[in-house]
Amino acid sequence: MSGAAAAVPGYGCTIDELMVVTFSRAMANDTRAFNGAVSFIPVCGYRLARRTHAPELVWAASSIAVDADPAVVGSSTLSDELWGGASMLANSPFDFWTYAQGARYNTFAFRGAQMDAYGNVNNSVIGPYDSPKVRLPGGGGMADLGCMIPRIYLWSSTHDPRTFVDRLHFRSGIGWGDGGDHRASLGMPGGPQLCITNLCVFDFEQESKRMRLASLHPGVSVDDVQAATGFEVLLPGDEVPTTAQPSTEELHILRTEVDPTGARLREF
Amino acid sequence: MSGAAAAVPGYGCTIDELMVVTFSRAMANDTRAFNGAVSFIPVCGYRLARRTHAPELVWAASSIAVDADPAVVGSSTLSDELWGGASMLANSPFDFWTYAQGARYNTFAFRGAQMDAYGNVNNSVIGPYDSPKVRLPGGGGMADLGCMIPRIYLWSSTHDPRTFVDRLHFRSGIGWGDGGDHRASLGMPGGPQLCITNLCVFDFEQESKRMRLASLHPGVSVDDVQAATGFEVLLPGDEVPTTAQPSTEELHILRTEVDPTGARLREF
Amino acid sequence: MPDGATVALGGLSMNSAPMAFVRELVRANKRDLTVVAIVAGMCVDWLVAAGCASRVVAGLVSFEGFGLAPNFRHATQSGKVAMEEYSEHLLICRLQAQARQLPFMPTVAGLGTDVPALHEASGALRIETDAATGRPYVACTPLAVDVAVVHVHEADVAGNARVNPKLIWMDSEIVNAAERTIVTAERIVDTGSFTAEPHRTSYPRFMVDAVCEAPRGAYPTSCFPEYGHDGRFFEDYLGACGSPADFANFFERRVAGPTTWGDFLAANDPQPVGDGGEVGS
Amino acid sequence: MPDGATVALGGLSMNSAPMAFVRELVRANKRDLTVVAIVAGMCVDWLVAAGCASRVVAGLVSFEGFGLAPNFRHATQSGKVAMEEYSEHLLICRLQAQARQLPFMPTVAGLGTDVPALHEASGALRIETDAATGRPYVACTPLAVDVAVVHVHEADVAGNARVNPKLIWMDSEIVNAAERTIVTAERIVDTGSFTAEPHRTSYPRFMVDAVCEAPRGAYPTSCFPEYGHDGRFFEDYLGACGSPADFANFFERRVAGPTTWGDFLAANDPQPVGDGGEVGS
Repeated sequence: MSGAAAAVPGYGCTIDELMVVTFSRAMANDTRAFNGAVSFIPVCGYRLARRTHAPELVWAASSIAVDADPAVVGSSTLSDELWGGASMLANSPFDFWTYAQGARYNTFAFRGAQMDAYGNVNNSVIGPYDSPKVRLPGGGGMADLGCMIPRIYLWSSTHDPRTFVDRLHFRSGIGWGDGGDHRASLGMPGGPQLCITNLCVFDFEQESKRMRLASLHPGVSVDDVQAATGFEVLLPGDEVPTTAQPSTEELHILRTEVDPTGARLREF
Repeated sequence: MSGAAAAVPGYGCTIDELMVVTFSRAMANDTRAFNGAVSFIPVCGYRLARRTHAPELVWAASSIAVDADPAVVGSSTLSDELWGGASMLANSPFDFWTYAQGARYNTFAFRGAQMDAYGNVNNSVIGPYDSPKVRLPGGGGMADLGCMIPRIYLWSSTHDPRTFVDRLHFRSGIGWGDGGDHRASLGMPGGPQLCITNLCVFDFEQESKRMRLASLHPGVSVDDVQAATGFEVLLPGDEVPTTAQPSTEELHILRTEVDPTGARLREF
Repeated sequence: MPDGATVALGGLSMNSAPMAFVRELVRANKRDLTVVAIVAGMCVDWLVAAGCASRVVAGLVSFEGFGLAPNFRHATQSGKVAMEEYSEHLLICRLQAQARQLPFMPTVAGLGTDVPALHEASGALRIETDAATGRPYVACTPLAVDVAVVHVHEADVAGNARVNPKLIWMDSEIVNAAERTIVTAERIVDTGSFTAEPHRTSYPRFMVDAVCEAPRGAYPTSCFPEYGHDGRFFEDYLGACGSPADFANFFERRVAGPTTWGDFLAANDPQPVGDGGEVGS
Repeated sequence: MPDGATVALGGLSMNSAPMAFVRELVRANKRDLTVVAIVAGMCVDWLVAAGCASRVVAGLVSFEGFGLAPNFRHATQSGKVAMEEYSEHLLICRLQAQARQLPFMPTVAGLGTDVPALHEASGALRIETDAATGRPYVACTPLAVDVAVVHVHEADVAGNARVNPKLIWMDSEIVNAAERTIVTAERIVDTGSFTAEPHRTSYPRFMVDAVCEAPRGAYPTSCFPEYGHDGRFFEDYLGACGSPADFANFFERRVAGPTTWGDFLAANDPQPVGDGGEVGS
């Protein structure tokens, strides 16, 4: 089921590794995170962050297994395969959903089959809702957790115009909503922080809350990103930096401890 | 802390025993009950019923310990002393309150420092609410469970005009409310079935939902009951029967298995 | 379980679905079922494949990293089966409103998304504004469920039931909401097993209406901590979807055809019990 | 814990109250505390006796069969301490609304009683009518809690905490609602104790801000299954209430005076640990 990821020119690593390390570096020490289905990049990112700069980071595997430290990442990120070493197996309706509603967990990452400039996501249908071209799985907890969790991260291993669209066919989960103060006006905390793709890293422009290019992966140009993106990509005032290089130590820990079997490649 | 209860003339038992047996006989085999604090008569009644005519009866000791069968009844009916032999220790906020709200438990018994003709109870204050003569413990779960549970039973070991009053100083828990269809109009299931006292048994007249004399304990007259009751006691069309005599078997089981240490006398 | 019933299935995604019971629904050729499954996969796909389900009420249906649930996908795309889509928490809240006999359960889940509008016409969800604070919320109305089916590790004949080592997924929400509950159990045990460790009981006997023994009854989903999901089954299942004839053959041979549950397991040759996660059990 | 704080105490009636911590509040001479306790007894009476509490937010305060809580009774009758009275479930719903960041939690609890009207002026409770069904409900608004204090059996230094054999009372509701949580524990254990049995953890480290070791820390209330409540203490306490001087003497000698928790236990000579209920542990 696993694919292969391209090498990152000059960085001595592949694109999956660059994405995991970039995600990891965005995690502060006070991160309290959990993960849903098919979330290999974030899962590896949390695990790497805890082994490097964020030792206090909380990660609840599958939203259940607090402080889990499994030997390997398996074929599903929503299963007991990830629960080894946990200090608590939380109950879903009472523990997890209470902690989520109370923002005791402060970090969640999601990806959608479609994502728009405001970090909203669609995982429900491609095409008209009532007669869809593709019936996708459904948003699961996206519509819930997007509303409840203050620090939202997005990622995609398929940065192309089918994924990054100007208008979602359905909004399964909210990011910054309609932009500006829309999200805050609904009483929701925080909002999307970054979107990490196989081409670049976006942050969100402070006023409009639209995706803005924060860094380009080596070998990728602004034009490449714009061509792969169905909405107009905002640029920072200064020159766009290159995504920072993973350290030898980060790559070593990722390859030998965090994900020795390369489960993260299931996203490629 | 225990008192003594009077003998019942001609019945070969004391009044606490008559009350427990009468309570027990009111319990059908499909009873699913639990108990709160200082509820020795109902606790003994559930235990006796299960050992006689209602083997399938469910009783959750302290609302926690489902199907408990402790060797003795201790000094508190809201403590782990009662939990021996249980098949489940339920969690209070998630298990118990969900079962109560869904009327999965169908039977609850309460007593108040004051009770009125409609089976409403006061356990909050004697006197004006803001400057009470006596600050009572508070209603605890009465205001909740009175609304949720369809089969409500009341009891009192102190049948006197201070307890059975025309007007409560505060309504801590609802029985039939203002009477008539008031309770049903609030969307609540069932309502009070019986009130078992040290003098008599009341049921509730079908239209008005006021207490009506159902039976007199031996040696007690209608006038005795009226004199001990602060509201007008309704009488049945026919002559008031005498409360049925406990069987030798019931008394034996009560004395030797259900409550061998006489914890029920703490209510006297 | 009459045709047309609303049946809620336990488990979550690749985990702990009552597959043995679902297979019996397939074999009994049930029709017009409304299937409630908060986060589901194979259990829904079997019922859709066999034509048992006319409506799916769910937050998510997929095979996760293995792919989309193929029969669910095609039947909902063609309109043959209706998808009543919620988010996970909106569905939980509807079940909780039912269980607690409340007019609705409030939540902020779903605000700012397109999900609540799907249920405006039916009135199942309403966006309202709190009178005191002006804050918006979604009022989730009760969802009636005829029968819940959940898989557990141990049950006694009275209906006491236990999930090992702990009730983790959202099965309690469907049990609490349902009119009746059917439990399938890896093992039938004596009641003494429950009185010995009463704090571990997941459902008391009065919440359970029927118990069926079904060893490895969650296969091919997992039953933590005793066995994991069988990825090979998921791959074979998806691999057979190339043509309707191939799939019909696969479904008959590997799912619906075997007479007993034991025959079914033999046809699928699961790995020995004990190959699942071995965490904290 | 500043003077004037809102502190919620765990336990229920005669069971599992964080008495060692409450005694420290007494000894620290805290003032003007608002004490939230769903169903309570001795813990509230100590804080009232010592003049620490100015307001009690509760569903019930008593010593059960032993009698009324004497200091609570007299202080609330005289108006010295305010009683903000709820029912048990109305208070739980206010805590749940806070924990879940909802504008309110609905319940039918309290309808038809005099309890909701006590809170009409403050707006803490509102009787409302469901738009779709016309059914009345009580909207329970969030109750902010500064600090929750709960007693557990085992905790590690990171804050993971476990109640044996299972979290039973409503402590989780105050922990989930509180800004900060302090745990007192019978024993401090290694984190390995939690990773060995992660399904038994009651609170994860991120919900707990401080941990204090307090062996027999619930005395004179119970700590199931390790020890029962000490009825003799309750009787002695009530017996000393004949005169203010007698009580002051008793309270100094048996409660507030002993310097350490060990001194306190020695002054009260509890029965050996293990005399409590021995059920299912």
